[in-house]
Amino acid sequence: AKKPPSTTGPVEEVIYKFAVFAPITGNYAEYGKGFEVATQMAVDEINGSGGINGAKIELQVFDTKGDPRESADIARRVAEDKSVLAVIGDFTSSNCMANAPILGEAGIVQLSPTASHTDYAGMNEYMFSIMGRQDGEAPFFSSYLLQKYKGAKDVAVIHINNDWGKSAFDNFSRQAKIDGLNVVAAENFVEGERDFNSLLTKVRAQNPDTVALIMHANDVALVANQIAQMGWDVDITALGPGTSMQIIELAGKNVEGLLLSTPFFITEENEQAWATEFKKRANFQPTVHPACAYDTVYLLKAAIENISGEVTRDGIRENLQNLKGFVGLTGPIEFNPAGDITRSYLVMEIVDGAFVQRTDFDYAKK
Amino acid sequence: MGEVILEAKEICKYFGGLKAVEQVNMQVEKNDIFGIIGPNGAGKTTFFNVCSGMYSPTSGDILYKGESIINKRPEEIAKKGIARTFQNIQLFRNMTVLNNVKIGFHIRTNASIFDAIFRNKKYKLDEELVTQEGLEILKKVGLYEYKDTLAGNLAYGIQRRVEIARALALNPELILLDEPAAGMNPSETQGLMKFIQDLNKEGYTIMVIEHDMKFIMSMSNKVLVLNFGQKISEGTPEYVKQDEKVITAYFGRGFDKEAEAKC
Amino acid sequence: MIENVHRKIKAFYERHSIKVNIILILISILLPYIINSNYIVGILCRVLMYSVLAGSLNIINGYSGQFNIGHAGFFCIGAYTEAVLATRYGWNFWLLLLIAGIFTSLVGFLISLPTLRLRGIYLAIVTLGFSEIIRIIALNWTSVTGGPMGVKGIPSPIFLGIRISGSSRYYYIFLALAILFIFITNRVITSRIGRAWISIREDELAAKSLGVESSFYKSINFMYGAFWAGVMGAAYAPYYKFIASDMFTLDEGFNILSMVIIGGQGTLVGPFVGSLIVNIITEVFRFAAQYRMVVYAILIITMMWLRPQGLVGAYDSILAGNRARRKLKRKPVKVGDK
Amino acid sequence: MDNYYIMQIINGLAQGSIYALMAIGYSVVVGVVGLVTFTHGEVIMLGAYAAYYTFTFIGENIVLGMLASFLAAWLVGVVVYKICYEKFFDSPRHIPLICTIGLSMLLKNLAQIIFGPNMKAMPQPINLKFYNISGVRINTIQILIFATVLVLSLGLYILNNKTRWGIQLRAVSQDRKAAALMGINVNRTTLIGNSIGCSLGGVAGMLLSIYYQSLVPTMGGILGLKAFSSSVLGGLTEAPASALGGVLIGLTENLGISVLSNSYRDVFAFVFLVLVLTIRPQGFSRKVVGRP
Amino acid sequence: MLKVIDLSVQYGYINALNSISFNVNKGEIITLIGGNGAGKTTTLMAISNVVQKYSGNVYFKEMNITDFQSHEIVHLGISHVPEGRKIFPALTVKENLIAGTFGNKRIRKNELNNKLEEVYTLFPRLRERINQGGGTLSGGEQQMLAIARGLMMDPDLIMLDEPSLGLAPIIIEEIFELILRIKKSGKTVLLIEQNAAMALQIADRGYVLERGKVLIEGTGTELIKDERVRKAYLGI
Ligand SMILES: Nc1ncnc2c1ncn2[C@@H]1O[C@H](COP(=O)(O)OP(=O)(O)OP(=O)(O)O)[C@@H](O)[C@H]1O
Ligand SMILES: Nc1ncnc2c1ncn2[C@@H]1O[C@H](COP(=O)(O)OP(=O)(O)OP(=O)(O)O)[C@@H](O)[C@H]1O
Ligand SMILES: [Mg+2]
Ligand SMILES: [Mg+2]
Repeated sequence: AKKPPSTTGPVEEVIYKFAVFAPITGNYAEYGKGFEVATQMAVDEINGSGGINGAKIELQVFDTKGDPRESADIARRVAEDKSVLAVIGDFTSSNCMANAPILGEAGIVQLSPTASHTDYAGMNEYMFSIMGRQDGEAPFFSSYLLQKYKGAKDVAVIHINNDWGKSAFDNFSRQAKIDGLNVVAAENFVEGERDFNSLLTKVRAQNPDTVALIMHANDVALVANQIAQMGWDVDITALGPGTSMQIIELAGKNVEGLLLSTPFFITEENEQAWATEFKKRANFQPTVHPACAYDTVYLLKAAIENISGEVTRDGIRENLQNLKGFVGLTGPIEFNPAGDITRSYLVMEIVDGAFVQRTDFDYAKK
Repeated sequence: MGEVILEAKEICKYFGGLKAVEQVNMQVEKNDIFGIIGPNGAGKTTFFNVCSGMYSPTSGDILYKGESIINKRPEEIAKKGIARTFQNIQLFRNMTVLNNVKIGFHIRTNASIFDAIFRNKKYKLDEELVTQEGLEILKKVGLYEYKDTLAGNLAYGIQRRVEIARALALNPELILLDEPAAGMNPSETQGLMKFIQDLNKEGYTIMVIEHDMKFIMSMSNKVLVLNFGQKISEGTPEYVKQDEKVITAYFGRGFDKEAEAKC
Repeated sequence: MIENVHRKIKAFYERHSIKVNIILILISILLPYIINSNYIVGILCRVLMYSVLAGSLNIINGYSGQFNIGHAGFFCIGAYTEAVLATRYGWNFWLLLLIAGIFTSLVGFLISLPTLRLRGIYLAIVTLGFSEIIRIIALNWTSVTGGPMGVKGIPSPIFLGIRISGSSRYYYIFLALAILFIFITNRVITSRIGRAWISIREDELAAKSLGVESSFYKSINFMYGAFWAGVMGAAYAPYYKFIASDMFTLDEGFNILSMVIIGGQGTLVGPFVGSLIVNIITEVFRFAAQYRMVVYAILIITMMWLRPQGLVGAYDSILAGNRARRKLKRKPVKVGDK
Repeated sequence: MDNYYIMQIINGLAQGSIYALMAIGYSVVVGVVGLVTFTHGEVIMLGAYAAYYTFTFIGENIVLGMLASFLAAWLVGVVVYKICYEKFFDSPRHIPLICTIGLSMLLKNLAQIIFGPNMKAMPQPINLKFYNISGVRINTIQILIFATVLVLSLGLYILNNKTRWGIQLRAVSQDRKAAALMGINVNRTTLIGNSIGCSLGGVAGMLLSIYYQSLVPTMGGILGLKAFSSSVLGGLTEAPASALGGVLIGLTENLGISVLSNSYRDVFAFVFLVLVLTIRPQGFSRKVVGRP
Repeated sequence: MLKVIDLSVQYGYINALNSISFNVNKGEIITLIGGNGAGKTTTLMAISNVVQKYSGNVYFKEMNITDFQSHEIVHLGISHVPEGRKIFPALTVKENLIAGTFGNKRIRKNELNNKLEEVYTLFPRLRERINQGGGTLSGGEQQMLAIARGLMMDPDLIMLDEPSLGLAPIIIEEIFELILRIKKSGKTVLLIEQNAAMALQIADRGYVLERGKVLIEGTGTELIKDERVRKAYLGI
């Protein structure tokens, strides 16, 4: 079943080419950089240890600037370039969704490490995501982290006003209502905001016992800092940043005791090594996003290895969809018929400037 | 006694505490060449600015053909038939001379944006008028050779003539000229005088501010003298020339005349 | 060098304008068949789209001398008008082109009101502010615009029973609009309206004294520019099938602006050339990844240094500043004359 | 509830003074060069990074940091001048404007490449002390910012209106040819004036990064825009009026947020700006130049 | 004192000055006359290096100042009162006058107040307008300000471009008297005037320019008597 592809050249010259769509420049540049570094790491490892059945992988990185139009234009280009077998990316759900019709028509897989919009993967059969959907994590955050673990009563929610933040917030609110959480304030802000003082003053006036932040790591840190600066003593929880070291680096003791949910946490030896290697290459600590990006390369590798015969775009799609028993850096991954996965989540707490997994709670079993 | 075309009643214009024009009354009759003189800062230009709608007066009224024109916008006043030139030349510097004049035809044409898009008859008639008459005016003013030169590149004296040509394109009844001869040498000034007199013969009424006494005295049939915003004298050139107040405030001892006499 | 080529092209065009136009139109119609690559036709679509956007901005900045740096706002309004009305109420695309245009030009009128008294940079900041306001409203007015989720699944237009989707078909919509734009705009700017705009650009006070109602013409000018930006927005939404507020940021406005200036402000073809150059360059430098924007930035600055009047702008244009004159080399100083 | 609005006003003042701080440098640049700039945000960002690297590699000393950001921004000012202005004084204004847009893009992207795209934590060189004055919390850095704004506004006002140097700067920005005929070295004057404005921006960058405890290469964009808006409100060239403009924008934004959503922040700012300009086309400045 | 040799200036493709030469001796009043567009203004601008010279040399006090920058030329003691006044519209009258002293360190440092007094006595109008913005002055007031500003730096050579433009006859008289006084104090004057009769009367020598060339040159009285000059420029 493991035949090299039917190219005429000698075996050594066989190359599998994947396109990486990432916001290399613009406001999301740090995530784009993470994508670029993590995927290249995976490729270097694979190529270093003999490639896929002897064939090497090559990545072609495209800068989408976080702009759906750029992304769509590139998608059009890649769709025509028959040498590209699959697309890894894009970062935001909006971009992925803008690409979906184009890539779907061209019959090429778009495997996004991070898109979590509930509609995305179902848009057509070529769309995949491994982040786990918002309707997975947000309810977990509400039911388990806030209600059961934390025992929160009056919650104030602050979310970032972008496609991800909004859908996470919607999913969260729905569950919070069911769970009977009392959402006393719901505020949002636009990407790039730095001054949260008046927003926080407003939230504080509602006297919540817990603040739930649905936003990226940077923003969590900024908010936590400004909460501390206000002299406000309130419990903070976060959905979205994952176990990003950024939070601790930026906010230090102001985030002591912060609770957050994450699909992934670096614990074991080899994963530590991965994190060290990543830090070396990227110059910053990895989060869940590059970890997922890293996994996508191995997913594609596994799918190709399962192909019997010529490696085609369609072959990759089929084998990705049917892939069983894959365990990546971020845990086991198996696609449901829509093309995304159901993840299980962990509750983490920041204790003495480090993430500690809360095992004193039986959240895994519903 | 001809028909009064422009009449100012008790016009005042103050800038803060500064009384630039104070209680000025005057009448311009049809077909007059009406001169305004006075020391620097006497309020002559300000008075023009009030007449042409650039400023609204602090108090007083201006009647054009019996109709009050104060608080009207400059555009409206231009439409009523008053054209002007500026003391500090204000040409469309990056347009050719011909195009400068074409703008002058604006109020005489009325094609709308849709006429322009469909190039219908109205548009064509307009364009014909503008091009033909535009060239005619240039010939008349003696600027035909400059028609394709950018106005801003012309020498100072010639720019003044372009301004007059542009004002003529409005086909106005009353033309306000603010120091038209400034920057011209005596022989050029003579040419200009002849030109203005010709215009006057064609039926244009002209109000002119000048510091060149030969110009004012030999052309105008009525002269108004302002000093510190106030009218200090008014009448025929001969009368004004002899007015003691005017002599002390304005003419001085006549270095000018001496100089002329010598050559 | 460029000057001679430029002059020759112009002279040639003036002599054979009808023939040249017909040939150009024929070539543009046949182009997708000649090229036969969806990808390249996609780029051409973008070139045409930005040409009209830049062209409509040029009407405002280049002809009436107003300074709009928030053109993305008009674009945004047009796009959302089409997207919302087409997806929610199923209105006809062709009708919506017109409706979006008219609606955008009405907004243009509104924006022109406070700006009538403002000039130069004061006007610029107001347009910039409006552009941001429009974008932020699109981002927050979730019930209508879908908020941060944008509008998805915008239906493709149908023409004579054919569904127009994908670059190679959509190309003709953009082409038709571009031709229409050039044709109509050319007629407008050579009329008394165009002259009035230019006179306001040159000297508003003098224009007023000649009876040009400057407020009226400035408003008309804004409306005309906004109209085309709105039409293009409406044409654009179904092309990408998905729109979101972050497609219409200030950077987008700057992008359009730089096309106008690189091509040549105040000329009719300038924006087309600008759009062509900028889109091709950004495409060619895609491989440069994170350096791409660096390259683009350097390109803009270099253009300003070498040809501030734009590629199409005339050598003796005032936009060329004194640089043209400086180019005439001074003879070496003779010594020993004393 | 009263207390709530007082708190929001304090928030507005605090943020407004940050805008004011940036607007002061901006108004100096515009006042001297006579042209607006879109690079100011990047200058602010680079000033902040200069201080950041000084703090991490040399020592957490505020004076040292200030010096570093001042010098770095000065250098950037020279670059801006050479690239965007020097050649274009005779050209129409949109050309240098586009140059500054291009340069801003260049600096931002280079910064992302060189400094890394992610947010960094700004070291805190001064001990943050909080003072509680009858319920109003104010901290050391805020006091520092307030003081800087006051001193600079006053100082620049005096410099601009009461000294020969000020006359020289204003003469140059109004008419370069005439200024040269007065014997003023116009190029050097604009170069220095521009660099001073940029340096003030650089120091502002340091202070606000300390205030927000973080810095990131993309921070310039919106900051530059706010500096721009503030000084437009102040009539573009007058430092005290620009500072006032900044404070008012800060207030408007924060009061707006206290009633509506935070996402509308920039809408509040711009609506306020448009309203003011509609009523007073010169913003808060007094000057009316020229006449028909 | 000032020597212009073979000076040519081009605007794009237009030849504005075509190899003109002339000189100005210390203590003289020299006048350039000529019709509109003859190139008079261009000559002064080229001397001050406000427009680029195409060829030729300019010497001042035995120094080749051809390639000096405008402000350096001013510091050598040449004051240029430009055509069109070019006052700073947003500076007050007093500030405009102070700006006039930047070309001379001595005045700027020590004699500012004396100098201000001096020009105020010359133009009492300016004293009344001391704090008014330059841009709102009347045309003639602006002209007075421009001349006064040119005098502030106490130059060795003053170049006046149509100083009488837009001034009332009574002031014109004073201006011409002033020019004579300047000469008496040992300074040198290069004067452009449309009022050729008056200019030639006070001038030591004059040059007649036409189409960018020197057509005739001679002493003031010679030129006044010259038939061509009388016809073309004096309007007699
Ligand atoms: N910026 C410019 N660009 C092109 N041509 C110019 C420019 N400035 C002046 N010229 C031309 O140069 C020639 C000389 O002009 P200049 O202003 O020196 O004349 P002048 O003798 O001072 O005339 P006037 O008495 O009217 O002031 C004129 O033909 C004029 O058209
Ligand atoms: N906008 C303004 N603000 C303040 N003062 C003004 C304004 N406009 C004019 N003035 C003043 O009003 C007075 C009259 O000015 P005006 O321009 O009418 O004089 P003028 O008679 O035309 O003088 P000139 O012969 O010198 O042109 C002047 O003293 C001038 O300083
Ligand atoms: Mg006057
Ligand atoms: Mg001249």
